[in-house]
Amino acid sequence: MTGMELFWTWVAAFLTLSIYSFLYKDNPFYKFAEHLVVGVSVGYIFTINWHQGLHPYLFNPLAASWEHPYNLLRVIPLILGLLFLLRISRKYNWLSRFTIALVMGIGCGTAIPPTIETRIIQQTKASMINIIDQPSLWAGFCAVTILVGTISTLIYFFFSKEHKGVLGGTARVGIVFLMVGFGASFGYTVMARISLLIGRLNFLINDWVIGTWNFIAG
Amino acid sequence: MKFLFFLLQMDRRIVFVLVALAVVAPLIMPLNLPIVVGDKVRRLYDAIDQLPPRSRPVLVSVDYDPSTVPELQPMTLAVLRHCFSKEVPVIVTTMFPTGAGLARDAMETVAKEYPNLSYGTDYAYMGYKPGYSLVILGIGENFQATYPSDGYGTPSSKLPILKNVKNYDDIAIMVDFTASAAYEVWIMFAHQKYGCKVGAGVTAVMASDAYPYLNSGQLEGLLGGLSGAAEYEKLIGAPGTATIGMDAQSIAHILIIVLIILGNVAYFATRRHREPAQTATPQQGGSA
Amino acid sequence: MLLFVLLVATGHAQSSAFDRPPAPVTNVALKDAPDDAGGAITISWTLSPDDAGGAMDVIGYDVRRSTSPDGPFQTVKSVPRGSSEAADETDLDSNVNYFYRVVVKDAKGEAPSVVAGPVQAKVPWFNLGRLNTLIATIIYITLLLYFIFHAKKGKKLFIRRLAGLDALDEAVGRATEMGKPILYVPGISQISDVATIASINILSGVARTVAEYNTRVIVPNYDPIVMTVAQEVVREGFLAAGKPDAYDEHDVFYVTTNQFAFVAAVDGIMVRERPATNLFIGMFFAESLILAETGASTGAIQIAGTDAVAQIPFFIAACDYTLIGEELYAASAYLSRAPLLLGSLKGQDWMKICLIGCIAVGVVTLLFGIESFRDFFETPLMIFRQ
Amino acid sequence: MMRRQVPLLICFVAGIVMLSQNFIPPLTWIYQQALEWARIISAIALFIGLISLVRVHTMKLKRKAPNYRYSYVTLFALCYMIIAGFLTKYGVFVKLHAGCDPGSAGEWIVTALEKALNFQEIFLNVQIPIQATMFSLLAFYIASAAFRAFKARTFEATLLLIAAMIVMLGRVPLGQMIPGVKEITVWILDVPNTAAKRGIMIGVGLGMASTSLKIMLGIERTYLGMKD
Repeated sequence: MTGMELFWTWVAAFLTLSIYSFLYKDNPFYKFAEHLVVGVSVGYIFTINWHQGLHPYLFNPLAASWEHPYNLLRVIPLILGLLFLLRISRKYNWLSRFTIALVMGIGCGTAIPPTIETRIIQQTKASMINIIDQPSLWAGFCAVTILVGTISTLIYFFFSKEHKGVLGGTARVGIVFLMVGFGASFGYTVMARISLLIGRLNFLINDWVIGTWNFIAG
Repeated sequence: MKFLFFLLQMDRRIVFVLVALAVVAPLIMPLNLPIVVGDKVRRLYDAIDQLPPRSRPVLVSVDYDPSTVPELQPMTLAVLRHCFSKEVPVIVTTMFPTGAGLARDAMETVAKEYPNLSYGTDYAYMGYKPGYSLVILGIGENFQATYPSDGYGTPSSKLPILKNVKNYDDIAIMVDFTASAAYEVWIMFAHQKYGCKVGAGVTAVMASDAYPYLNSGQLEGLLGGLSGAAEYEKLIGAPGTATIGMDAQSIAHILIIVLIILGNVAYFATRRHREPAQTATPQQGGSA
Repeated sequence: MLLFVLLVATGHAQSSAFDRPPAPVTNVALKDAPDDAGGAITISWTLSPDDAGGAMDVIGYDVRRSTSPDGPFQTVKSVPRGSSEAADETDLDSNVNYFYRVVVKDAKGEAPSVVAGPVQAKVPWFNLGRLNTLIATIIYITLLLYFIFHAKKGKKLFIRRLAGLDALDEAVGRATEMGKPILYVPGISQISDVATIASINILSGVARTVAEYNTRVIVPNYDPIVMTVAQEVVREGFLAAGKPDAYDEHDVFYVTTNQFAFVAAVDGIMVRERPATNLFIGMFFAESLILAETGASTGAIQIAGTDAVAQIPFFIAACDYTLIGEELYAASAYLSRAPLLLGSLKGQDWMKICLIGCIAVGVVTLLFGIESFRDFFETPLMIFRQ
Repeated sequence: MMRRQVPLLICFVAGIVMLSQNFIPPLTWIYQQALEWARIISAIALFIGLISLVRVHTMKLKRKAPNYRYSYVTLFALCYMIIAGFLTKYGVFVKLHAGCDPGSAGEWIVTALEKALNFQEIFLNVQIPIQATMFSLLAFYIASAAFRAFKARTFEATLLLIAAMIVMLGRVPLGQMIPGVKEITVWILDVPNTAAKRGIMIGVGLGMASTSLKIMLGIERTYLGMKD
């Protein structure tokens, strides 16, 4: 480890501990780290955005539009982007609506078919199982349980009818499935979160403490 | 009774200290608890294990950033080690700009352990290409046009491993490691559109979301979180960081379970001794 | 060793096969790839006898293409041994005649097949592979439109209780009493994410209530476009409540487009401004629990709503009320009670009935061994191919 | 008219075109084009974010709001990263290098300056560790949330906490030593969990598609700041 690397390791360790200090309570170290990371992240995003967004997708193609007149189409998003910037003007800020409307139209129109395909059709298809032709009685039971669970969960999401009678009963079965599912997700997630802590502790112990020790010792 | 009331109103900072202790202790004193391999991990292992040496390459995409390294890097390393030990060619890519360094690190770490294999013939690193789903689609159309050069700047045409790689037809299986919905994009395009086999290694949180894809056959196999990585390490017989981490996991999980049980004991034992107003914390609304 | 096994297995008589080029492939068939965006031709053939059995020394096949039956032919695709199909997708123009030959290769040489063709790559005007999606889309849109127009006629429509939204007024009222602001986080995603739009719709309802109660609403943003829209919506809310001057543009602001830097800042707002009510509505990722636990520690009433399946359990654990999945999309209708929106909810419910019906039919037909109904949901083309 | 009808019309037309290109292969180029447009627009939109951030913090400084001193940190970090980013990423130094004689004092200064800016180092050693540490706070919060909220108050709450406890046990080697726990965990994850997720997914899909349609049709228009 060079002296410079050691310096940066200390910076990272200091900031790591500053964030952890928030667990005790809000304090100047946390406030400093928080304000620092906001500034650094926006600055970084801005640079990357310019370098990897505006340059390759706007400036370079427009500069080359002499050879590729087709690229001139990109003047349209440029204008729309500039209209969007009129947000800051009190008088003309309504012009930014054109841009927002276009972005929304593109987003919504593009979203509908894939949403229907992957979230609705695929999952509906996956629910169609042959409940008799299963390797074992147990597998058959599981298949039926999934079927009942999917349908009752779907019924829980009925909005236009009051949840009473058969509908209410089925919706309640749906809630049972939802709760078990949520509990399972929660329990399942604990491991991932502990892993993150292990990762940070590994950094503090190996890179910072042992690293510094090794640097001083030799 | 006093203890129970204390438990009920315990400052959450005490919980924080307990969690920290539970994680640090096993890191210093490993317990070496046994590991049981699950079916989902074994499916991915089998899919790779059955490939003959010098088969069509495996495509590994490192689609995560440093924040999820603790969970995802061990599994990336385990899968790479598996491929390298079987002499199955590997192509490493990333769809995340921040994944580029991680992908290269992982590949170079494993490559050092197998000096008999050479870069360009047995493995290659393609680097980061912006465009995300467009890149994933691009590979399906023409691999070399999507990646004219590798991550070190060498023209792809000079890499023997890529000679026969035109598109997904020439990929034995692709394995995506991610903490985002990237694996869904791979399923949607590489699998649905081009019929490539897709396996995934995801963070433990994502894993339960991925189950429907596994059950519907859209995923070949699935590694979930650190335990998935530890299981894979066991399958290939090379215990690593994931195996050590699992000890800390065991203690931390038991701690949380004990806390929940204590909390409930205190809640029910003190119920009669509390004013009703005290229990009237806002409840989850009717439905939940 | 391997060579030896091969020799034993194939017998001495064929060992001479190693010295000659492989036997060519037969039955080359060409087809315009059907379910695509055009520009692809599928070439299939019967394996070379030396690949399927025989000398077993085939390396692979080259597919070569030309615009004339006499050549010159150029390799457009190479596939490994054992493959009997390939798709050519390289720079095909529509309405041009193409000719193909498949060349089998081994270490000693190669053997071309007879020329097949002509074939044209047509760009179909409709992607048959998405027929099922199209049908489902049409059915769904029709249902929605039917009920929306039905609602327009003024029929009173019912909507079931959504506890989280009933609590909204109370939560805003509490903030007013305590003289503290309300925090509204519209998720961390772009405006094109439908969950964000649903959140914006809820924000517009919240903003009006907030304005009526003379309370402050703080809206930190992850995305600049979402911020712009949120500003517009909040200002409109204050305008509608007749208090345009009470609106402070600096309360709806941009923080950063970085997940955890954003969370660090919002955590800071929660412990310093101490909002009485926190609303987390929209698309959330891992940060959900960081926000909700910090909020819980400040004693705020918290209402969350998201369609991110993985995050719902954490909101349920740490918040007082949670809108689960589709409830998030019903919220806009619930808050505004606008008949058109309520009508679309009814359409959604009818689509659910249709889907449950489909599942039932699928399960029953499978019991009788009929798979085509289910398969239609997977690849509608199966029906045409049969 | 211009302010209200035209944006709604733009949204409708864009929506219909994007919807239909999904089924009509000859139109897929529109999709590619639209993706690029959206990318360009959001790249330009970042300027608005930047302006907002700077405004908020200069405002705090002006008003001497509580903790206003920390705004200096944000503004300084922001300016530094933008300037350093442009200098390092834009080959300004490469040009300077070319202008200096090799081995001259000028080149030495240029090299030193480039190094001293530490653009990438700041990203790697400031932003990344803070991000990772914020993320890891979840290890503590998931424990405190479980301890605080998982009380068997109602039937549903009991189901939630029992499922959570079993899965927690079944996830770690220590818990898996209890016979049956691993099997039950796998069952819970594979059967009721899959069913619930599938139900939610279908519901969400319906909600998303319906909301998208309502926006295209202009029924849902609050996002334009319009209420009817």
